[in-house]
Amino acid sequence: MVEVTLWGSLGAAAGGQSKLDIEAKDIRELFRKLSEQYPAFEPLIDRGIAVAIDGTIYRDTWSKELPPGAEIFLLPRLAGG
Amino acid sequence: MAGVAVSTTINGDHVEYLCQPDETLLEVLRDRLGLTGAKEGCGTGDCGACSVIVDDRLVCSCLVLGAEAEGRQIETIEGMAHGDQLHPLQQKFLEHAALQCGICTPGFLIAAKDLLAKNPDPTEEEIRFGLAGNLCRCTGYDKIVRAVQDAANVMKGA
Amino acid sequence: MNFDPRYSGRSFTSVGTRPIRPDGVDKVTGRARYGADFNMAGQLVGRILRSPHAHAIIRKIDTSKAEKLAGVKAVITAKDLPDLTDGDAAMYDILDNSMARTKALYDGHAVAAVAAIDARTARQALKLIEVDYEVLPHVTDVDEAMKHSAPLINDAIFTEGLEEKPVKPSNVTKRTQYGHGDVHQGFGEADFVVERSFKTEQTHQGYIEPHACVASVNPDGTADLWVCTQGHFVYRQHCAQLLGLEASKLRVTSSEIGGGFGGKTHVWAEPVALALSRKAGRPVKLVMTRDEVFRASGPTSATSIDVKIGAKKDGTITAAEATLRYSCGPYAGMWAEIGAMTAFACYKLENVKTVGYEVLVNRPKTAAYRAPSAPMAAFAVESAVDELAKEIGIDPVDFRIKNAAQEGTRASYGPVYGPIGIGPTLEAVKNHPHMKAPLGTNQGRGMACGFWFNFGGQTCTDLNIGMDGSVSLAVGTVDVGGSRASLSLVAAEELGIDYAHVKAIVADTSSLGYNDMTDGSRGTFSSSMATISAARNAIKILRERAAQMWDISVDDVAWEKGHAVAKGEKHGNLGKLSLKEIAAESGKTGGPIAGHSELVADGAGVSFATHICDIEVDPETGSTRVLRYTVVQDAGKAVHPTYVEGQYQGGAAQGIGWALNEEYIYGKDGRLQNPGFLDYRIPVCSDLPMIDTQILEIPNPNHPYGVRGVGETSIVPPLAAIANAVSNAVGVRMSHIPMSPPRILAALEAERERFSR
Amino acid sequence: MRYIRPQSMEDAVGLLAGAAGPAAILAGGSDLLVRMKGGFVEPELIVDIKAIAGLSDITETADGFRIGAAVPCAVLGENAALKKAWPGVVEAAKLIGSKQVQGRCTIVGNLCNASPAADSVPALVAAGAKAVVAGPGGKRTIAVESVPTGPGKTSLAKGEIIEAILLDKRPPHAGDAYQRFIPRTEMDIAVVSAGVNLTVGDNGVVKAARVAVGAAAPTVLLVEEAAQVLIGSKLDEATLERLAKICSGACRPIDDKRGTIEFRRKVAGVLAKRVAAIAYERAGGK
Repeated sequence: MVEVTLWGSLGAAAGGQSKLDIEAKDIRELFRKLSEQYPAFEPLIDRGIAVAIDGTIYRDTWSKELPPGAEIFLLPRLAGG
Repeated sequence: MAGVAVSTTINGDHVEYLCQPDETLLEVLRDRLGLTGAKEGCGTGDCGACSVIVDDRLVCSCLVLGAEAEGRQIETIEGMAHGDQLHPLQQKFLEHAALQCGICTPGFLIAAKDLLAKNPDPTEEEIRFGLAGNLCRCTGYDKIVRAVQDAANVMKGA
Repeated sequence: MNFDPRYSGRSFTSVGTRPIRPDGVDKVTGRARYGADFNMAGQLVGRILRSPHAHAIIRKIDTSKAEKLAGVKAVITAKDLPDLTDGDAAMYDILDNSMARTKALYDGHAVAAVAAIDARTARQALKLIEVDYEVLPHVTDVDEAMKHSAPLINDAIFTEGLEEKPVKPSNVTKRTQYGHGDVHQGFGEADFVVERSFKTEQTHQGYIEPHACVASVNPDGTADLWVCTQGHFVYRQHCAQLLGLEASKLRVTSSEIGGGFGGKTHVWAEPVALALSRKAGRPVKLVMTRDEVFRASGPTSATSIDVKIGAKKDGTITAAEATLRYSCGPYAGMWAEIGAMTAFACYKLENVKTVGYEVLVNRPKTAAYRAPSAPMAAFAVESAVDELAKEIGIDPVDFRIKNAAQEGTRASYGPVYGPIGIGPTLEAVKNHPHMKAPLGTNQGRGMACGFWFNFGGQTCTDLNIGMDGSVSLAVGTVDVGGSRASLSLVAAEELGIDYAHVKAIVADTSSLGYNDMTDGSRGTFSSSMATISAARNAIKILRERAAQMWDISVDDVAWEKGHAVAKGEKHGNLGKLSLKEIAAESGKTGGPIAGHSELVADGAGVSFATHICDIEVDPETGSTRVLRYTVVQDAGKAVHPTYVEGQYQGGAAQGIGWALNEEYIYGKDGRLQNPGFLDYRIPVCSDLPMIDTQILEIPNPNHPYGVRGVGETSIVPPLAAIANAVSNAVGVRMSHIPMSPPRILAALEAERERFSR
Repeated sequence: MRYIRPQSMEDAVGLLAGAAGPAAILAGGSDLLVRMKGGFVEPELIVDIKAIAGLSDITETADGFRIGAAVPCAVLGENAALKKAWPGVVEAAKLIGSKQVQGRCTIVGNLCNASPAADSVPALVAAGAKAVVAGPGGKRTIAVESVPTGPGKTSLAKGEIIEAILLDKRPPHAGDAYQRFIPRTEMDIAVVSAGVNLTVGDNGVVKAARVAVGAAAPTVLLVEEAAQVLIGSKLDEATLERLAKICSGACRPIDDKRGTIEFRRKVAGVLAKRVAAIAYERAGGK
């Protein structure tokens, strides 16, 4: 079980919650379960969500493991120059 | 529109071409003669990327008509090195990494060559004002100025 | 893939040296081929007709006269680019932007295009196209566009992110919010509160090379695209989707790129060139004029930002709040959101709240520009931070050091930081001789901090070892500023050979697997990781081949300094085998030796910089001169330090231009007044001093060599550093960027007026 | 479109006078080619005047200097005698565009382009320069300030060409100067500008003065009142302040992408002051 923190505007997709407890071992499973439990997440995941694990931002590595006790923070997937 | 027949000298070689009356020297060099070293950054004389030397005078080739080249001596970036021997400015631009994307580089080299021909020992300020007609968006000019300074030193010693 | 990206402290032989770049000679001799330097047999010239109106319904386009003109081979409108985006909103916007479908949404919006035998004929043909417009009211200012009375740009857009679902459409596409704690309570604890409003005008990346491509579509469904781009794989995806081509049948070759800075990260006119070629049945070359680049490529947002920061007498910030409004052109973006995320990222804050509003305006589609959205937010925040330091009576550097984020700090955008470099850059600035240099009359010194995220992403490289022992490295990230040199150094380092024996090229989309584009400061970070991985894979094969040559077990072969070395006492009599010797035998030991790598380079690590600027202001004219400029930034590990310095200097110069003179100026008619380098004033050589750099190396734990992206952060601090310097020079706080002479003079006059009363 | 390079002024005038469609004179081309590129002009005939004898020369005569219409501005800066006599005119000519543009552009072109912001024109007006006009009806010599009549418009008739600019021989103790305000240090069009030309007596008192302000009205302003303030003075602080005030007051500027009305007004005065001081020093005043 990991605790996932949602960025400000994302909370709306989870019915106004800012933190969720999800049973997931990696990012892929996290996204799958989020989509299952909160269908509003699915289009947002398609548009791009990044996951910060203990401060390091992962945009694409869906196989990245979510270590127990780690701080998991969801962020929008950004554009750069 | 009737074509204008032009006979001129480019990088020491005799060249003849036919161009339209409103065609610029830059268009002639790039599209008719395959000399694509001069670049079009603006087409209005504001960026210097198309710099060439016409009869010892530094100009933007986008502000010269192809027809005007009749009987002139034109120097372009393609003629700057002597065979496999780079011009000291070319060598110093490489050593100082005075280019990032490199699109402005041919224009800068031609302008710097003209500058050093007229002022072999320029101050930093003279270099900066001398090259103010050439825009570079990558380097902040720092390494370009240093490369020109270094090349001037090498050329003085030569 | 069993690649371990973690940092391992090691000493370097090649990395950290400063050799000449592999593409250098081509670039100083004029041989390097950029977007417009390529031609194909039978090629036509493509040109685009653009809307002169900021906002207009396209009632009808009559192309019949143009089609009849001798020499015209194709005329297209939006009908020739049918919507194949299948609900993908972002791609639909890109499609509509490349050719307006029902409405022209800004001055310069493409409405039709022609392909003709030469430029003159094409220009003539454009004049023969008749477009019937119904001109609509327009809005170009970000604050005006937010008003309820503003002309509506897209009546299908309802503001996202509001608590209650809006019933009316709006130019505000999205509200976003970041932060933590309770700012109300935080301000209650403050002894000093500074509250300011700021505006920044729209700027352009100003790359010297206009967008250019040659497109060739064949009747059998195959196609080629030669183009200047920051990401040819991304361009392939876009074009294949918009044209209905199979991605693998569209080969995109990235030319040398004459600057991008974010502006060449998605397609603009390329789908039009392909559609023209498809219709004409011939290759089409399409090169934008400078006027078109300014009017119809992707500048950055114009912004309007309110900032409020409170602190205790001892200099501890108790709360920080910002409202950020960013224009995005006529299509929804996420620019305000990025501004809201980055605004306070440099600081350790208990209570912070940022709100972003993304605002549609009748201006070109906003694109990324080097650390997009961060410079404007930093301008507002760092200006306010200086004001607050002044009110408290504390040195601005010490104030920032006291409140700087550090490992374990919760970032204002959410997560907790790992090891970061803001503190070290501030300490370096505090101790820098620049900070102690004397200043004259009307001169002032300012400093400011900046933050940027940095990206990684999908990356693929091929490393092939020739039979002569030389190495060719094919990468898929476009080289915008010397990365081929850096990646060659990395390959040389890993293989243990000399840099001179490595040649790096940027491969086309048919020669290499997918790569994300060169954006987010990811080029060298990501491709160096993939290069290390590819080299390690090659080394594995080299060891196997050496084992064969020696007829021993591969487990007994190690790789040291470019040589296979037999380990263990029983092999004591075996000499070393060099890479060259192994390569020479490769035909007999199993064929070509190569290493490949396909990976996602994540963990780029965030980046911080602190800049110092000295400026002189002429109080009679408002004219400014930058006297001295210093950049201090963390590079993790500088692979090719000269090119790292180049990134620092280039970003600073762009920031200086933005701060002082660059701006899009729109007339009341909604037309861009200054679409050229004469009146869109990027800095010239005589405007700038030397730009000093100090590279800090705080290793990135998520890269084998500790590398961090370096490309973007350097544009973030200059706006505020210069505003702070102006304030310290002549005592006026400039709240509107650019700080052009008329704005500074007006501020000085207002100040004099205030004092004379 | 035709491109013709006549060998004589008569031929050039004849071509222009006889042109059926729009015709353009090409010397340096730094304005013409930009306008052609932008589609603002589409001449049917381009008459390149650079092959006409004498048009590419600067000659020093008993009366002063004659600067041919095809002399690039860079060449003005290379003429030591001209630079010594008319440093303000030369520095104005050398401010136009970049080194590249100066290698092509001419002061006659700058004058005939009739931009209120033209750099060389306020200096020429302050210098009292004259233009030699050749046309179908013969030659005439006119004051340069009578050439531009408004933005992009001149008093020249069809078939007329300015073949040279005349500058007087300098009396002793004379000096001129020109400055413009631009946001950058180079590569800009003047936001506002000022040129001053002075003659000073042995006692350091200004005997004669001409003051011109550019980019502050539809054409360059010759500010008589400003000249009167300078005459009889030693350019003390109070005189300079009055000069600034008069020049600011004389401006009839517009708001545009390059500057505001207030800015132009204020800075016109500042520049006039600064330029007058330089001209005074060059005249040996101090």
